[in-house]
Amino acid sequence: MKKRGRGMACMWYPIGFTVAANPSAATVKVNTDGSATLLTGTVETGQGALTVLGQIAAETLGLATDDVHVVSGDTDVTPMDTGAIASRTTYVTGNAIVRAAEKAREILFEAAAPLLKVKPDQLEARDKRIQVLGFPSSSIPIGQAVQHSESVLGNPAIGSASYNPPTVEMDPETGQGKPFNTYVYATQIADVEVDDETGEVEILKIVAVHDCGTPINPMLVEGQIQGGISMGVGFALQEEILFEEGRQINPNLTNYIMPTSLDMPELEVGLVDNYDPTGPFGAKGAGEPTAVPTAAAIMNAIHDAVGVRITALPATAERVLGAIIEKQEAERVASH
Amino acid sequence: MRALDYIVPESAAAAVALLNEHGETACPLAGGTDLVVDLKHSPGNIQVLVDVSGLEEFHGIEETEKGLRIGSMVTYGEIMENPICIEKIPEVVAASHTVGAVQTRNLGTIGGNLVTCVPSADSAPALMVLDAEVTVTGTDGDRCMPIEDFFIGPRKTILEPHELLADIWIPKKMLGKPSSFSKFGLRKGQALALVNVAAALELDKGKILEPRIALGAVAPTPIRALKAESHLAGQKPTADLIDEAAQIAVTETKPIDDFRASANYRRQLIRRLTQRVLTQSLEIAAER
Amino acid sequence: MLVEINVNGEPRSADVPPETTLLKMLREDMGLTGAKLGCDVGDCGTCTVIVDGVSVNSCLMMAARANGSKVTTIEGLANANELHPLQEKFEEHGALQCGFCGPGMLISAKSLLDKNPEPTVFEVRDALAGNLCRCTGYTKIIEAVMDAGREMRSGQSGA
Amino acid sequence: MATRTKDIRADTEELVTEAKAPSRQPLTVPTDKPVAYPLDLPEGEARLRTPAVGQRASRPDGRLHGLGQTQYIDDITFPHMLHAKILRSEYPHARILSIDTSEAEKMPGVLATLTGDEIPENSFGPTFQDQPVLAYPIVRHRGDGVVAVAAVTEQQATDALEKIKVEYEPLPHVFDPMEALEDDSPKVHGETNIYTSKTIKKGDVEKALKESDHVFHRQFRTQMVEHVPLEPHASIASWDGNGRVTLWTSLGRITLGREDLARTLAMPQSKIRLIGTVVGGNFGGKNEITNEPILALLSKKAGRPVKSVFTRGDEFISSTIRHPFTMDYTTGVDNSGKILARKIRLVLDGGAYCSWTGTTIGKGSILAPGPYNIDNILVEAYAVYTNKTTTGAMRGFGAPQVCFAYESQMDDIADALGIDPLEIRLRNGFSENSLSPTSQTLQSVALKESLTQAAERFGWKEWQE
Repeated sequence: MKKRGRGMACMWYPIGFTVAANPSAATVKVNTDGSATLLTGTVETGQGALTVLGQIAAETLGLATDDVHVVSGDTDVTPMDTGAIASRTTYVTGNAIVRAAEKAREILFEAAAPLLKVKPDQLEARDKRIQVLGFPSSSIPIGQAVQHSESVLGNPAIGSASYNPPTVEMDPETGQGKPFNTYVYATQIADVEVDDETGEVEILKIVAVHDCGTPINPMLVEGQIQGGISMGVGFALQEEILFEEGRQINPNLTNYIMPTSLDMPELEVGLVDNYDPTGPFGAKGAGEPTAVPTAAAIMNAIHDAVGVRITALPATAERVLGAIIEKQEAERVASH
Repeated sequence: MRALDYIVPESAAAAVALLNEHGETACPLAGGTDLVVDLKHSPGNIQVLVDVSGLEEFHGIEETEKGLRIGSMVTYGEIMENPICIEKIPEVVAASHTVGAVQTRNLGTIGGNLVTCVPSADSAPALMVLDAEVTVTGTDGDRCMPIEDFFIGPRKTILEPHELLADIWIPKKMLGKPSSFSKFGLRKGQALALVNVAAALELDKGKILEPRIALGAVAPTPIRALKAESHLAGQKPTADLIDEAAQIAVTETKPIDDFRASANYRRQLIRRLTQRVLTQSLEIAAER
Repeated sequence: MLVEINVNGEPRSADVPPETTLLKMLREDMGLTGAKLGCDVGDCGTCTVIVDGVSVNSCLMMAARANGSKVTTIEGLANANELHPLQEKFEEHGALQCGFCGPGMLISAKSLLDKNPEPTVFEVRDALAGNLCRCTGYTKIIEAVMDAGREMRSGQSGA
Repeated sequence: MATRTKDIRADTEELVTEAKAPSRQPLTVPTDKPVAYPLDLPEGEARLRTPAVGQRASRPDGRLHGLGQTQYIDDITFPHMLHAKILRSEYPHARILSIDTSEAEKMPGVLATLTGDEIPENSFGPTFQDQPVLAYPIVRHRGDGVVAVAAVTEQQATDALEKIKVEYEPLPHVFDPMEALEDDSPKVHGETNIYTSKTIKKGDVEKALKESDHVFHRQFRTQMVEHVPLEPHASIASWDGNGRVTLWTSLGRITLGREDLARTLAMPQSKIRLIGTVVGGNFGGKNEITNEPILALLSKKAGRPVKSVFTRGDEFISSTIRHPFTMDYTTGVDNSGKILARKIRLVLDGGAYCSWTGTTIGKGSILAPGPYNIDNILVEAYAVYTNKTTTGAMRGFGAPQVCFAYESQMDDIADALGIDPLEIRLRNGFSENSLSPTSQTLQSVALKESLTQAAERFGWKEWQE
């Protein structure tokens, strides 16, 4: 018979390396037509990092996403970056980009201030213009400011900067310290059906609500969450590298079982409204944490459905059925 | 992939002649979903591929006086879309649907699946409960046999090196017979069967008539559960009777312990799946 | 041996060793690198192309067997002026992340919509089960296919 | 090809046609004609809007993915490029006595071979440099590369591997991490298998456990998991006349990758260029060098560009995978379900080399008590070497493992005390300015918001009723 169950799990997860320095550097150049180029040493590994980083540069310069071209991943061209690891790109590289773009913007404010007859600190970059704070009608296009700065003042609009999250060494005896600058939080809830005759677990739905600070690009954050959950589903129910005398016996995609489109449930994703003042425009990160609570939520849902606690992953149908039978036996013994 | 020769014969007779000539070094190529993988990783002594996939003699699905003929080179995709198959042999269609994924079903042929003869072949149990027969063609002409007799062991059939599986016949009286197929794998998509089971039966005045149960992945070859069948024959169907039959079926199997599942777990699955296909077949029969 | 195919509407030919797979011929002899090699044994689906109207794993199909066939690869979906509705919707939904599964996924989706213009979500999942993706959880991919189906049915697009 | 074309065809002339639809007419369309592709399409509206932050902007690389135009490593070729394959260890733990590559070098198409003793600095690793580029003289798991071959075609390189003779002296091995902890277990490196440990200590856990109304104990275990990037690890190495080497690589962190390369090749960083292409899936598995130094050296020897793409098998056995954890959780609570103490022991199966274990044990230990206010904590974590596949960085660095344990136990506690799982989490969960297990004051904490929003979206309360 199929038994329904629901389970939740929440989690916390840090951004960046554990104490160790993990800096990023960035260079932002603004062109005379008001478009811009961002140089970053990170690599696009699928998350949409380059799109997010471009959006951060654009935001700082008052531009649209499409105005910023992102150049990445060439040690001859792009500045130092610790890389696509530890959910750090939006936060650490993003913070470096904000600082680099601010330097370029400062040059533009210096150039625009006399033209708009105000002081540089009375200016803002917005809607592709440099404008007087609170007086959008008093403004010039960004391209004009670049042009003026470059060809009249001889000062091209370019900025480079770096960022490393501040941490405090952990005490070697007690581990006390500040290993990370910030953390994200999340909850996932799973709705499952367990066949108590075969042990098969079908996940009907997973609701996932994550904190990533400000979502720089909500669509890409959703994509991270949905993908992380699929990795969590595999970890929970299917995936395991098996060994025989130190030799892997299933090193192929026929026998290493990972989720297909038929194995993934309906997903509902939500983002909490949060703002981290230490992140770029309040952002933290979203990559890894998405895969963290899924397995726990599913195991709690299995427990809710059939009353067994799975203590070793993956919860294959065989393992779940074994636990169900063990429980039935125990109950039988107890009732005698 | 190692160097090979590739020959496209014009006829079944030409293919047989080629196979005869090259003996063990030649191998007929059907869909290739198993063979091409083997050629990449364990080519053995194969030096010549004889591509029989396009031979007209081995294609087509027709209903005749004798029954339903499925050419050995018919793909799973073709079976799934064929109106005669959908109407007359729905559990073969259902079994076809569980093979690999769309891409493999479009390449893989029903004949290839039977000739590869892995114990978990999904089409085998579904065909066995319909008393399917196969025709084999070779240098000495054609021979015909019940499908059970075609399998010898894991990856081993009665085919001589010069022989080819030509077609599969389902007797007329078995067409449209109430039947059901069930497969249990380690996931929903692209699953290999831990156990697959098919059943077919009829109800005559409330009693079970000519029951058939066939199981895959539970023994060196796909098997019929004959004792379980005879336990059901002529009986009034009850839940207890079905469970008894399912438990008898378990005793007729020899499942293995491997990294996919233990023999013990496979036995539990055999019982549950057998119960389920029998129950479903009875429901279908009762509706008639 | 000489293999002649019509690929994306163009007659092409290549002289390849007989043991060449269709995938290898497309990628190495015809410069069509859209179809990928992800597992080389038909599990991952990154090599999916359409041969004579049906989707296949081109890593499992011998090039010689495709001789005389009509082949559609990912490079054949768009033209110089517009994207295929599936490509448009995949882009709009952010359906692909690392993108390696993309060409195979889109070809499988096209093959589905060609046969079944109004699929259910389950039918979409079933049609894509031979295309593994590790990035997306398939969610946005499925949404994009459903959306592209709607667009194609409403005839807003030329494809 | 000519050598093996026997007279099969002549013998069976009447019976065969060479192809289904032979057509020998010259083709009218040149075969190198490029396929049409869109050049000038409107951008998605969200890309054009300000402010940029918060927009559901489409990705420029997304369109290229959909068109099949993204160039991954395997889509890049160079004239005269060779292909490399790697022979891996036959033993989980052994000493290499001899390697004979002479037969392999005579094979058709083979232009270079490489063994570990030819690598200038044959070690790498983000924390400890305990991993060889090609193992020599000790192999420590079956995924260790021993000899690399570069040949004109992949098949020639594969065939050449079979001609290599390696003589091994098997050494005692250990596979089980708990066994590896024992003093008398075979040692993978040096004197002990415990190569890193971590302690997090706050308050007095033993006292608090004694004072608890209820104490829960359970052991949880997790398995080895592979990243399964759809694109296997791949790189190409090519030198120029100035002695500068360029590597196109699927590595996710090129700056530090260049440092590793400079070190292993004993070359200045200024002479090395790494180009990171679009990575076809990383998830932590492409965060350190694998075959890049091998290709650089093979390319130098052969004087031609060399490409290597891992087979799916290589991907499983030689790249890193997720650490299995064995986790003992003891938690004391009061009658209201408030957690008073949590004592945790973690044992990480590190496989044959350290890789990213330092980060994994760090994050795993810090996160292990869960996002809960707990005054008394003791976490003791050990990472041990075993003669199995190297475990390294994978999405979450130990967090999915410990979350499985701490959240399973939260439900055990809730169940035993008759408290709703949502309620027990809200009662104990972090809020703004909570103190972490390392006594860090936490800010921008949104745990409870995530719990309540998830519960609301799911209809949790309705289900509980």
